[in-house]
Amino acid sequence: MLHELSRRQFLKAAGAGVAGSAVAALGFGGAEEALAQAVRPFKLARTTETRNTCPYCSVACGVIMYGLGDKSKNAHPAIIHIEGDPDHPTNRGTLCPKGAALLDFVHSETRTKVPQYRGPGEKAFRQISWNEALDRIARLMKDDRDKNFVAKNQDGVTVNRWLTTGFLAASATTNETAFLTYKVVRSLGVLAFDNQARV
Amino acid sequence: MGLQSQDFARISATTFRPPDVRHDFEVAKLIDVSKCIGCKACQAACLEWNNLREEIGINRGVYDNPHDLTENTWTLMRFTEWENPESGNLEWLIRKDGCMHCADPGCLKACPSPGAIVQYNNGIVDFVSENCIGCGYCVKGCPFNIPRISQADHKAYKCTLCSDRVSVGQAPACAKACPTGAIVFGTKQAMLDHAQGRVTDLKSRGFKNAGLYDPPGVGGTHVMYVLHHADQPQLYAGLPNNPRISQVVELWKGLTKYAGMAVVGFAAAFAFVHATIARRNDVSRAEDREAEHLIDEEAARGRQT
Amino acid sequence: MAVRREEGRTTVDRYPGRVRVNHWVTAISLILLALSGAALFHPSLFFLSGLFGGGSNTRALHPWIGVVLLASFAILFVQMVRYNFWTKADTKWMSHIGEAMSGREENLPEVGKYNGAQKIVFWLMTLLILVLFGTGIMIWYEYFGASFTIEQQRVGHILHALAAVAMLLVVIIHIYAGFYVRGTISAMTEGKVTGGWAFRHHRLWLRQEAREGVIDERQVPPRHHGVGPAE
Amino acid sequence: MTNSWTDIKNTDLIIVMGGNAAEAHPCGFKWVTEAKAQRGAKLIVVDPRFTRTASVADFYAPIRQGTDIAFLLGVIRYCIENDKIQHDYVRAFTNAPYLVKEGFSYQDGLFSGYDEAKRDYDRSSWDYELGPDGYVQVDETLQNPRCVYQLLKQHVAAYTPEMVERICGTPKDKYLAICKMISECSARDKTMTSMYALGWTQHSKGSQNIRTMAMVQLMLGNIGVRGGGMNALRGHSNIQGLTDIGLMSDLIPGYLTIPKDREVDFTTYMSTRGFKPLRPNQMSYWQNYRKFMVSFLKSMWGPAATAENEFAYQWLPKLDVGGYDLLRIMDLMHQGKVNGYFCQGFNPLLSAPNRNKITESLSKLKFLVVMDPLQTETARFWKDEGVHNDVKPESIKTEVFELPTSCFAEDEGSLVNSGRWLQWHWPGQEPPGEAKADTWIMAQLHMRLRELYRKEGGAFPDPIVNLHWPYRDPQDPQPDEMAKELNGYVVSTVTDPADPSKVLLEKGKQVDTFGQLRDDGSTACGCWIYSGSWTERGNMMARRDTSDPGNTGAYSNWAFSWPANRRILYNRASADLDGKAWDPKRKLIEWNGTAWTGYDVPDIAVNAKPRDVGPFIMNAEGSARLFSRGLMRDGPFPAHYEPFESPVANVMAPKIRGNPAARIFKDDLAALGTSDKFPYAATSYRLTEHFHYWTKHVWVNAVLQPEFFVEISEQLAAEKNIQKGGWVKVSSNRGSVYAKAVVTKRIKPLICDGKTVHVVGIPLHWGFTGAARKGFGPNSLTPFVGDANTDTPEFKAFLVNVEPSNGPATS
Repeated sequence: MLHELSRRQFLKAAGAGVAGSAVAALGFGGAEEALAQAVRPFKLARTTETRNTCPYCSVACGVIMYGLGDKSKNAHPAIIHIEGDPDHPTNRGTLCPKGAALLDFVHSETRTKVPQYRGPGEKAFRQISWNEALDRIARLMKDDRDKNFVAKNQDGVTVNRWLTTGFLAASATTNETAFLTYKVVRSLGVLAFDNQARV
Repeated sequence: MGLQSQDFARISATTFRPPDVRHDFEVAKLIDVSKCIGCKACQAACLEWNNLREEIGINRGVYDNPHDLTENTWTLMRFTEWENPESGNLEWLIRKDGCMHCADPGCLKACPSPGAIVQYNNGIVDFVSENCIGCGYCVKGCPFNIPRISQADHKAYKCTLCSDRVSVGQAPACAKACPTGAIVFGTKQAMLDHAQGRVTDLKSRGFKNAGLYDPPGVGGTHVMYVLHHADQPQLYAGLPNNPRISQVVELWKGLTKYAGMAVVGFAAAFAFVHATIARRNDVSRAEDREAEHLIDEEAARGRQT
Repeated sequence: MAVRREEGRTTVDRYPGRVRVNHWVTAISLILLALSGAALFHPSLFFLSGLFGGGSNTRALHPWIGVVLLASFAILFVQMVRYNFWTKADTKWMSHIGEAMSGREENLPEVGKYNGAQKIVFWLMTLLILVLFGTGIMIWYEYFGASFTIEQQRVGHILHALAAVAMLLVVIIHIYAGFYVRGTISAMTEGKVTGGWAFRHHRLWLRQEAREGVIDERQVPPRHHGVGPAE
Repeated sequence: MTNSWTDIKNTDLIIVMGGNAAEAHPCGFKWVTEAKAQRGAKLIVVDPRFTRTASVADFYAPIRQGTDIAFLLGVIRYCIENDKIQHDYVRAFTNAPYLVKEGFSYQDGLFSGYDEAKRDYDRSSWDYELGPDGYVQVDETLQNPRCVYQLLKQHVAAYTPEMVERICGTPKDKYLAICKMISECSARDKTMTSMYALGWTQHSKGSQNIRTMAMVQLMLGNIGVRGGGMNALRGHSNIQGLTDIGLMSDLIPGYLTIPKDREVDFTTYMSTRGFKPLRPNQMSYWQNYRKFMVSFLKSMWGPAATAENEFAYQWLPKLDVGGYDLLRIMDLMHQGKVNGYFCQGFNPLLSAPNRNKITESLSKLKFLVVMDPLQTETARFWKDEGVHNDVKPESIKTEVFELPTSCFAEDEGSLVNSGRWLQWHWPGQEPPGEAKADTWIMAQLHMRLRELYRKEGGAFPDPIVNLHWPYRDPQDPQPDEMAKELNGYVVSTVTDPADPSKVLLEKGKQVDTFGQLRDDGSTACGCWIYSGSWTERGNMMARRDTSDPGNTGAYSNWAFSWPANRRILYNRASADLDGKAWDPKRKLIEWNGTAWTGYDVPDIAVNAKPRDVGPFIMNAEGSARLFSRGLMRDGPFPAHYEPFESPVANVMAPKIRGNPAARIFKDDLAALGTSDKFPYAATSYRLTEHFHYWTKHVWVNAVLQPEFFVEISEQLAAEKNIQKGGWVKVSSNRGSVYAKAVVTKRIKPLICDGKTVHVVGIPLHWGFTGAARKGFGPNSLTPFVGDANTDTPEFKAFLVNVEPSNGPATS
């Protein structure tokens, strides 16, 4: 119907009723393509929505992450778009320039993807396995702790502290991560413990 | 999903106007410059939503980045530091630049390719890449210097007012993102009403020339500004005072087009008529013979000299 | 260049091959430019872009054809300019243009290689091609979009359009004249015209050519003396 | 924040000072524009630069960085002079009427008890006059010369508008206009809110900056009310949470504190922490300290924590110094006293002051472990990046591990925003490559260490091998498990002593509130202030009810707000002495004759009679402190001190450099610069296009602000012949950087004490990894000195020199 309409209209305008078929053969076809193709399809149809919180500042805006796949077994999810959560009382769907670009954080080319190791004096990182890394770190920690642990101070008071290894905690990890970190770090007697609150 | 011609108010380079039977709500985006903090969330949201990525530039001693609109940057914050001579205060005027979606779009008027530029009944002016031939006429048609031609695919690009989002009932990405609500989106009427409230508030805060920017020269726009100094729009990084489609373009796309066709047609017709009525201009036997004589004479003369 | 006596007819050389080639290159370019230009000029003619493989190709090709035109016409110009300087006779001839157009040339002054009207066409084409090329550059967005202000480009567009229309008129006159004046076309196809044609339309020129000498190409020459190769 | 982001819409006046809310917190700043639109509120911005916040302000005034205390003490003076204080509030809810001990004094910029050698005070004289009944003596008339009010009046007398202009460079007329606007908020039906951030904390007297504004707010009666409060805009998404959970040298979750050496046993430890009311029948959370502490120890060591072993009190390390904060640990590292270091999502090479010192320090480590979703500079501190990281890898012996972690989009759990809301989030995809959650990494380390100590033994294995590890999969604990631990649960059934058949708390159940916690080991709780976040009713942090009765902006059923889902702290103070709202239009809670009712959870007992209990129940006084007793290291009242690096001398006490009680290490004192060599007053800050050192890894943000720059005034540019967009070299006594020059009208030279002071703005955000152009951070220049109370580095006021340059390539 649409096809007919525009074609007829055009031919009238071109004032060449008979030549119509020839004209078509010559490749005319603008108008109806315009009608058919005008609007870019809405890219979020049927993506999976996941609620999250912006990891940047402490306004903690609600975001919705739109992911490929419908969570079916064989569909590997990947986030294709992130937008403000309109239900969130604080941001009400809005986002700042950082939040609006979160997608590029998630898929940043300079994200860490494999454990890497750099030995004394070496000029570059090299990939190592998780087990190598963790075994080595645990060994370094234990050796240092066993060597430098202070059970009692000079007055003979039990102080149970380990000062030669320190731990800087994150500013964007979850409370749950933070608590597990706290347990593990404090159980070792670490006092050189700090977070990013000040900077 | 195809649209029907009833969904269009205008289609470029077609000699018919679509039947004006459907009446969608006219939509509009209102940019309240007095609320804008220039955070560029709109720029980020635009790049992200439209899957565009601009190249990473350099700092040129200003906050404007990128430095101009491009085929990938469809909206841009333009920063102006202005010392108000009356109050003596510094004012940082920050304007979100981009397509104004004119009611009477110069780009569409200038476009030679059928259906490359369309205006939907809701007022959005959209570029349709598959019909765009990359001639750059729209650039000359636009009173706001908005369209940009990609050197990669030779197509024209600009803000679509997120026609894809609007078509499913969502606000444009920039409007949704705007943290301070400086960008709002709705029906044109709702935006006009909202603007009135803002202007009143601004006047109460001492901006006696606060007002709405909805230039009549282009039949009004579907992207409007609230300005604290509506009497001097050019303060805001050269926002045109009274924009209208260039006279030259009007002439080129108006009179010239039709006159040209007429003149050429007339010439052809004249030739045809002349051919039928004028006496044949042919060489007669007599002239052939006279020619022979003349040749002999002249040849002879040639030999004597 | 020479007058030739052939079996049953006499001909006069008018255009050598190299000129004819240039002419036709120019002519074809002009036609292609007219078609592609028209496609971009008016929506109802946009379908012509189909001839060039669609709008984008039309947009891309049109300016390049223009370059070809300029080149070929430039050569043509060099080849023809010396016959196209204006003379008193031309003015006189032009004053009788009406008779010429109604086919009565008895009272017209004898004409050299070109008559006034032809010279005017020549100079008009030269002028218009220059204008078209100049404005064409201004609106060749792909390469010169950045070199001119938008306002300049707008002016460029309208001048280009006007010049194009004018050019079309000149071309129409030129072509029509070629058909209306019988025996003309052969000048650009075979390169020669009949003696009668030359006598009727360009007598002065015929005289000059004849003085140069006459080549007899007939098998059996007549007893008539005084025929020899032109020196 | 004492209030919440959404509460800002209830205010009449917003003052943004010591922060730049519009740029650093745009979506929170939305509520400022709401207040302007809905209530016709006004916005004041006081900042050395005309920021993007200033661009939408109703009133802007410049100030020299590091002089905020003088500015605000002047405001207090103005309010007292013009009788613009909320008398009832001040008399009833603050310690204004309390008498101060004889012996307390202040002169020449020093309070009584200063010891120059120790750079510290003997604070014994900074206290109240106690009566025979052990309670503070008060003078309700505020006339007694020894009462806090009179002492304060005397203390602020020197800060006249003329003096403020001399110190701050703020033009007198602008200053008085601001004083007037602020003072009008002393009316019962007018409130002001203060929004501040690191612009106040990153000074050698950061805590006092904030205290001073808190005092202003108390004088105006703006704490505890809707649209009022002291609102700290925390810089990171969960820095509030990490502080709550005590990931700091001296903290235990819920703001309990790590024992000191002198606290040899649990009893001694408790003796100084139990609550001793200073006013009759005052109540406080701290009455329950022992319950919180024991429950915490139970969550740490479970069954191994018993009454017999003091609930494993001795397994906690004890502090021999104030604390091992970032600066101290870096200094120890620099001395070669630290061997191992972990950075979990933290980039100290760019975040800690005096980068050269940080590089040297890290180079002395045996091993460095970096866990981060992004490739940080810290993990590459050994890498030769030319001018951007000029080191010799071969000479750096440190072993470095870079462990890839998941980011927000891939992990599950809760974050605490500035308004103390705990909000739960869910993962949307798998981590890229081999990246793992931090919880998995920490568990793996613990598992390995526990195994090693079980096998080999070693130094004091008990706290490690006995660490309570009740997780479904010990190798990979899940967020819901830790969340439940944090909330607290019943270890052993508790019955009513009166009637043992009546079960009060059933074994294994989640507690509903910290009120249920016990000090006998029958409950465990990771962080008492989070009690109520995951109860038997489920995960309260995941609630998404957007209803807001009374349109107060409280959103009480959205997520969970600590403590006890309270949205506005000290909300008792929103009502007058008899429990009626100061401003009926802004009712929060009210006394209905038998109980407190309203839109928020009262912070005093629901049935505590109005005149009986003071609103500020975190304090032993029950009232707010205009005079902070011995609780601040650098004085019970704030006083103006210049930054350690200042273009002008302290006009009030010329002999004093910086904050006399601020800690500064010997070499760092030597590394300070002076205004003859480094004449310009520099400050550092964030830009709205970027977040800290993360978004330079984000393509879009790199596009929006691609390259490192500094901002200077047109006057300075002309003086030094610096071109807009040209290269400059900025140097301090500790290092130098190359930057593009943004020459702007938004920075104007200030006249301080008759001297022209040029301000140089230095944004952070650039480094040598990521998508943005390589650049530098201000920490290459900043001094290694911290705030007297929190050791927050002085990033906001230091001295530099600026010279035109050809840029890093050719220089």
